[in-house]
Amino acid sequence: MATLQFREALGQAMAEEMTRDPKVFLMGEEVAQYDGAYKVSKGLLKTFGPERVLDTPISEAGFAGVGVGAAMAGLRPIVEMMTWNFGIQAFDQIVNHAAKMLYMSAGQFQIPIVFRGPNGAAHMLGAQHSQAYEAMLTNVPGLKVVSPATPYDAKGLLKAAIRDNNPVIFLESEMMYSYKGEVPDDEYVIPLGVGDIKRPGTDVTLIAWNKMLHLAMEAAEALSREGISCEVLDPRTLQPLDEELIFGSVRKTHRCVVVDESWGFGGVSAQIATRVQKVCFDDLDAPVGLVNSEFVLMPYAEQLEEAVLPSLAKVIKAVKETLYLGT
Amino acid sequence: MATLQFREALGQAMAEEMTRDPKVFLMGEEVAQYDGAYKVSKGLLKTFGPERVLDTPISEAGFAGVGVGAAMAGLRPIVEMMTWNFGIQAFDQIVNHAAKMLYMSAGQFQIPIVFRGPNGAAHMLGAQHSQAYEAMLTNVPGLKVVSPATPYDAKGLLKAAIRDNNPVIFLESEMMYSYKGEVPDDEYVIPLGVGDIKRPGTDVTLIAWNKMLHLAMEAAEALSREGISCEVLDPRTLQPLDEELIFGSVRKTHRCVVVDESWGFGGVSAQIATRVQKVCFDDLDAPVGLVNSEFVLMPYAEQLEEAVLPSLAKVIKAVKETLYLGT
Amino acid sequence: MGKSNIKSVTNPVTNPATNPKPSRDVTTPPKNAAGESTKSDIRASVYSKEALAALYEEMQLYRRFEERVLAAYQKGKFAGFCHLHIGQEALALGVQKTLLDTDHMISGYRSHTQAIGKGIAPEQVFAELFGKIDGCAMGKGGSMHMFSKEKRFYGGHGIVGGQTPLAAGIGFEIRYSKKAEVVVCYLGDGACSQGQFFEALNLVATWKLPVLYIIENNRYGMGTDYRRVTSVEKLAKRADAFAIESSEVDGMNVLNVIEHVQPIVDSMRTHPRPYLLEAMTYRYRGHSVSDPGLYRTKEEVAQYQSLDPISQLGDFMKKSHGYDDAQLKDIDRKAKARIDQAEAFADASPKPDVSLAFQHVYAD
Amino acid sequence: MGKSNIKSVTNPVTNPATNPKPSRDVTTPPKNAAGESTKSDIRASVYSKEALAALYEEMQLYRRFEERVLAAYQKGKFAGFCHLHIGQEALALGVQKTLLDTDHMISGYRSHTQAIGKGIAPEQVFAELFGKIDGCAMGKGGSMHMFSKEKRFYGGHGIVGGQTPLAAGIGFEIRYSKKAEVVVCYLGDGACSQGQFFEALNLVATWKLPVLYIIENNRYGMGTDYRRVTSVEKLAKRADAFAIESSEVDGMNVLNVIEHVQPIVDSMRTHPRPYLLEAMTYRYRGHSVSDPGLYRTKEEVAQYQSLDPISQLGDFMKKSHGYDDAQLKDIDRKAKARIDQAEAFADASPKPDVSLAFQHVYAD
Ligand SMILES: Cc1ncc(C[n+]2csc(CCOP(=O)(O)OP(=O)(O)O)c2C)c(N)n1
Ligand SMILES: Cc1ncc(C[n+]2csc(CCOP(=O)(O)OP(=O)(O)O)c2C)c(N)n1
Ligand SMILES: [Mg+2]
Ligand SMILES: [Mg+2]
Repeated sequence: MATLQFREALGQAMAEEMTRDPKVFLMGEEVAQYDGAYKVSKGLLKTFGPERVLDTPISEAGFAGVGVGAAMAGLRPIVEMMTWNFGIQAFDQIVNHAAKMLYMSAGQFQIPIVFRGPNGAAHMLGAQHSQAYEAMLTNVPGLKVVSPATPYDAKGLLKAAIRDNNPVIFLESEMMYSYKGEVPDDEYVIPLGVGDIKRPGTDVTLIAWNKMLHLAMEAAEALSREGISCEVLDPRTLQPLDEELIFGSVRKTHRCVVVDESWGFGGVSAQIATRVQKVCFDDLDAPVGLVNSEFVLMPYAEQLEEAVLPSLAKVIKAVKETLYLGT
Repeated sequence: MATLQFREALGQAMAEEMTRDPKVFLMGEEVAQYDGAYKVSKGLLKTFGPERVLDTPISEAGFAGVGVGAAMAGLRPIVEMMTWNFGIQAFDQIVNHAAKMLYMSAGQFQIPIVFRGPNGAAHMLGAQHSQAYEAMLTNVPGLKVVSPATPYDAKGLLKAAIRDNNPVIFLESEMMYSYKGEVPDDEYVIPLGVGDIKRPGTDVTLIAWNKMLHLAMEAAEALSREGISCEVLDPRTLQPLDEELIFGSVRKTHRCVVVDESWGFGGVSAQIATRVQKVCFDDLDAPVGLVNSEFVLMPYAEQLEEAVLPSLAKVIKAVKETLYLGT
Repeated sequence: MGKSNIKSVTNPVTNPATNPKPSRDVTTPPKNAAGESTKSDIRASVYSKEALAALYEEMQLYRRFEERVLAAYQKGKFAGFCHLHIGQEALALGVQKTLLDTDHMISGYRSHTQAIGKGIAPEQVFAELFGKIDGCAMGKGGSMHMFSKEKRFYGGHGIVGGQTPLAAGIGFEIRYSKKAEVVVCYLGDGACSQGQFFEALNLVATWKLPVLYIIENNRYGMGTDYRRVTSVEKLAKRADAFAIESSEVDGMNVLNVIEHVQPIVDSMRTHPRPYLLEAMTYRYRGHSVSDPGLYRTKEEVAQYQSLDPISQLGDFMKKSHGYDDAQLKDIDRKAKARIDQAEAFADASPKPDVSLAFQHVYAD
Repeated sequence: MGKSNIKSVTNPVTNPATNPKPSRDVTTPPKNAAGESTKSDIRASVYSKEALAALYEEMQLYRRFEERVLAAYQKGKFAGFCHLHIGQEALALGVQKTLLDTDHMISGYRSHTQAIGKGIAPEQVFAELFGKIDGCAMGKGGSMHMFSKEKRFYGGHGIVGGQTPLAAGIGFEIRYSKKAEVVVCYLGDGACSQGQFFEALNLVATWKLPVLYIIENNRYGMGTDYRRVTSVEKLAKRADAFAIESSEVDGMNVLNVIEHVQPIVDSMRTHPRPYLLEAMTYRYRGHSVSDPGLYRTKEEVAQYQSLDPISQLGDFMKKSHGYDDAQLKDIDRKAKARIDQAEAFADASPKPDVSLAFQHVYAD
C-alpha cells in the first residue's frame, strides 16, 4: 500500500492503461508539456512521448470530436477537460455524437472514450468556473458517468473507465486533487456501476459522492456523537446508479438523505429520491431529504460561496429532519 | 375568438411584441426569407424588414452569443433555434453567459432574451434530431423555461417571455405547430410560472406539458370511461414550477403521475416527484408514477420510435398503478 | 485560394508505371507540361470505353437511386427527413474514384450516394430508408445516418458541421497508426460557418492530419443563398486562416473531379497533411423532399441543369468513343434494374423487432 | 495580413482641425506622406509634455495596480484565480486613448487594467478582488468578472473566447440603433482558436458590425507557446477567411499603439465594419499568480522586459521633452499614491451580507 494523492492515483491509472494498451492516448489543454493544469498527467509526456500525450489548442468542441472520431477509428482516447465548465462547449460532440454513435450505427461504431476533468466548485472561482454538471450528463443514455471521492476509487474506476467500450464521463474535483489515500501496489480495477458503503449505519442512509462524500462522512461523524447512526453510501458511478445498494440500505434505515453539489432541480439527487420513493415507498419513515447547492449562480466572495454550497450544518439539519428531530 | 394554428399563435405573439417594442427583433436560421423552417415567423420579414428579422449562418453558438451581447447592450432578441438538438451547440452561451451575466455583474447587465424552437421527438427523425432538453435547461438558475401545449398558451406565454427581463427558454414542438385552438382577438399575456388545470378530476393528478399534455388528456378521457377521474395539470412553465398548484392538486387526489417526454433520469419529472414526496409525503396514497421516454437513444424505424416514446397504454398503466389496479 | 504545393510533390503513387492501382478502373490522365488538366482529346485517349461506361453506369445508379427514393417517399413508404443528392453526383463519383478501399469517408445527412459509392449496397441503403432490419444500420439510423464500419463509411450525420472534428479524429488514427490512408469529409456551404469546422481545420493543420475536407457548395443551405450568410464568395478561403492548401473544382463534371482530386489524394497519402477543396455544384431538388424550393427561380435551376453531370459525361462519351443514345440508354437500364432489385430487397426485408430499440445503447 | 482600406478612408474625425476631440488628452500625430507612423522627432512635436506625463502616469498606475494585487494575493487578502496584465500595459492604454466614453469594451479574465482604463475606479476593482460590497460587481464577480454598465465595460469573462460573440452582439446593437460607436473586444492568442470566435468573425463580417477584435498575442496560452497549437505564425491571418481587414502592431509601445489604432477606430466609426488587430506583447508573470512559468527561459523573459512599455515611454520622454529620472519618479509616486488609496478603500469596504448571494438570479 502506498499513500497517494488523488491526482497521483489518476495519473497512475492512466500510465498503467497506456502501458497495457497502445491504443490508449491522452489529449487536452496543457496535459503534455505542462503536466496538466492540475498536474494529473505529470510525467506522462516523458514516459509516452508526444504521439500519445498531446497538448491541444483551446478548442473543446474540436478536440472532443477528434477523440470521438479517433474512437470510431479504433483508438481509446482519454480527453481531459481542464474543467467541465469548458466541457460544455463540447456537449454537442459528447451528447449528439459520442453518446448516440453506437446506437445510430446499430452497434457498428463503439466509442471507447473517457472525458475527464474537475467538476463543481473549487474556491472563489466565480459563476463561470464553479458549475457541477452531473444533472446534464447523467440524463443522456449512452453515456456512463463516474464520480469518485477517494484516491483508491479514483484509480480503480479510471482504469475501468478506460477499458470500458462506451463514452465515460469522469468527474473529478480541483479540491480533491491533493487529498491523500491508500492505494494498493497491485493492480486492481473497480467495476463501473457498483456503489460502496463508506460507513455502515442504521438510522439514516446518507448518499453522497465526490467532494460531498467527505462532507457526508464529517456529518456522520458529528451525528454519531449525538447517537445518530448514518450509513454513508457512495454510489461512485452515477450512470448507471447502483440502485440495489441504495434500496437495500434504505430498506434497512427507512430514511434517506442525498447530498449533491449540483443544483436541486432534477439531477442525480432528484433521481435517487424519485426511485427511492417509488421502490421503497412503504419502507420510508420520512420523505427523502436533499441537500444541494442553493439555486443561485456561484458568487465570488468567500462567505457568499460558503452560504451557497452544501455545508455540514445543512447536512446535519437534513438528516435530523428525516428523524423528525428539531434542530 | 379566432381558431389559429400553434405556429400562427406564436407568430402573432412575436408580431405584436415587435410592434409594441422596437427593441424586439428576431434572428435564426431561415427565419426571414424562408418564413421559418416550420413557418412560425411567416410574414415577419415583410412586416418588420431585414433589420429586425435576420437570417443567420448555421452558427448556433455564434448567433446565440450575438443575442446575449445585444441584450447586454439593451435590445430584446428572440433567437430561434431551428430545433433544440442544434441549440446544444449554444449551451456555453446560454448557460455560462446568458444565465450567469446578471448575477456576475451584480444586477448591472440584464439579459432579456428568448431562445425558442422545437424540442423533443417529431416523427422518424432519428437519434440526433429527437432529443428533449428540458432536464438540462431547467437545471440552471438564471434561466426560465416555458413549454406550452396549446395555441392559446403559446401566444400568451411567448408574449410574457419576450417581456421578461431574463433569458427564457421556450420549448415548442414540430408535431404541434399545426395543432389548432382558439385564441382571443384581444391582447392577453399569461404570466410565467403559473400552471393550468386542463381537466379537473378527483382520483389522480396527471401532470404533463407540451406534446405530452395531449397524451395525458387522451388518457384521462379513456380512464374516465373506466370510472377513473384524472385531474390533468399543465405546468406550462417548467422553471419556475408552479409548485403550489401541484401540491394543491395532489393533496386532493392523493396520487400523482408525471408524463415527461425527456429521459427518466433526473429532469423535470424527477423534480416533481421529489418535491411531491417531500411536501405531500403524508398525503400520498401511492408513489408518484413516472412515464418517460425509454432510456435509449431514438431509433429511426417507426415502430421502434413508438415503442420508445410515452404512449397512451403506458400512461394508463402508470395511472392504474398508483390506484393499485391490475392492468 | 491557398497556395497549393500539390503539383510539386513527387509522388510515386501517381506514376502508373511504377505503382499501378489495380483496384481502380479509371486512371488519372497524365498532366500536361503546365500541370493543367488535359483537354478532351487527351482525355479520350486516357479513359477507356469500358471505364467510361462504368462511370456512366454508376452515376446513373446514383441518380436513379435518388429518384426512386423520392418516389417511395411520395408513396408513403417511409417518412422523416430525406435529403436527395440529385445534381451533385459527379462529385461523389469523381472523388470516390480517387480513393482506395482502405480510405475513409464521413459526411452529413445528404449522403445516400456517397454511401453507395463507398461500397454500401443500394439494397442496404434502401432498407435503411424503409426502417428495415437489413438496412446498413438495421433501420435505427434512417436517411441521415448511413453507416458501414466494414466499408469505412463513418456516417451519415445530422448535426451540421458535427462530422468535421470526427474526420480529424479519423485522420488522427491514421497518423497514430502510421498508415498511408486518407479521410474524405464532406460538408456543405452552410456547414462551413460552423465553429467546430474551424476548430477542426486548426487541429488538422497543426497536427498535419490527412483529411480532405470537401465543401459541396451547392449554393444553398436550406433556403439561404450562401452569399447571404458569409462575407466571402470563395469558401475555400477558410483554409487561408490556417495556411491549409486549398482549391476549387467544377463539381459538375466527373472527369474534372477525378483529375483534380487524384493528385491531391495521392500526395496526401505520402505527405500527410490536410486539404480543403471547394466543389461548385447544385442540388436540383429542394433541401429535403418536403421543400418546394421557392427561393430559386426556374431559370436558375434550368441553367445548372444544362450542366447536368450525367449529360456532360454522356456527351463526352459520344464524342470521344462514339457512344450513341441507345447505348447510353442500355447502361441506364442496367442502373435502373439494379435499383428495382434494391427496392424489392428493401420491401421484402422484415421490420426489426421492437426489442432492437433496447439494444446498442451501451456496448459490452 | 488582410489588405487594409483604412488609410484611404476620408474621416473627418481624424482631422483635429475640423473636429477636435476634447475628451482625449492625446492627439493622433499626423501621417507622413507614405501614411507610415511618424518617427520620434515628429512625435516629439506632436505629444505635449503634459500629454506624455498623463500617459506615463496611467501606465504606471496599471503596473503598480497589478503589482499591488499580486502582493495582496500573496498576503492572503483574497483567493481564486488572478491573472495579471504586467508587461501588456501599453496595449490597454494605447487602445483606450483612441476611444470615446461612448464606445464599448469587452474582454477576458486578464482585464483589471482594461477595466480601469475604461473608467472603473481602481477602488472598485480592488474592492471587487477583495470580495467587498463596493466592488464593481459587489464582490460577486471576482478577478475575472469586472463589469460596469455605466462605463460600458461589458466584462471580464472567464470562458476563453466566450466574449467574442458577445462583442458581435454589442456591435449589432450599435448598427441596430444607428450609432457611431465601436466595440473593442480583447482575446488571447489561445482564445483565437475557439470556434465561437470564427463564428463571430463571420457574423460581424457578414453584417458589417463595428467590432475591433484585438488578439493580445502574449505568445502563451497558459504554458503553451501559441505556435504549438496553431499552424500559422501570424494570428491576424484568421481574418483572411472572411476578408476582414487586419494588421499587426507592436503592442509594447504605447505611441505605436495609439498611432496604429486611432485611424482604424475612427474609420470604423464612420464606415462601420469589423477589424482584426494582432498586437504583439508579452506577459512578465505566470499565467495566473499560481503559475511559476517554468516553460519559459529567463533569457526570453529578460529579452521582452528589455522592451518594457513603461521604460520605452520614459526614454522617449527624456529624449523628446527633457524629462529626467526624478521627474519620472515623481509621476510614479503619484500612481503609487493612487493605488495606496484604492487598496485602503477596498480594505475598508464591508463584506457583502450573505443575503446578496440570493439576489440577481433573476431580474424583475
Ligand atoms: C447544427 C445544426 N444546425 C441546424 C441544422 C438544420 N439544418 C439541417 S441541413 C441545414 C442546411 C445545411 O446546408 P449546407 O451545409 O449547405 O448543406 P446542403 O443541405 O446544401 O447539402 C440546416 C440549417 C442542423 N441539422 N444542425
Ligand atoms: C473554454 C475554456 N477553455 C479553457 C479554459 C482554461 N483557460 C483559462 S485561460 C487559458 C489560456 C488562455 O490563453 P490566451 O487566450 O492566450 O490568453 P492569456 O491568458 O495569454 O491572456 C485557458 C486554457 C477556459 N477558461 N475556457
Ligand atoms: Mg448547401
Ligand atoms: Mg496568451
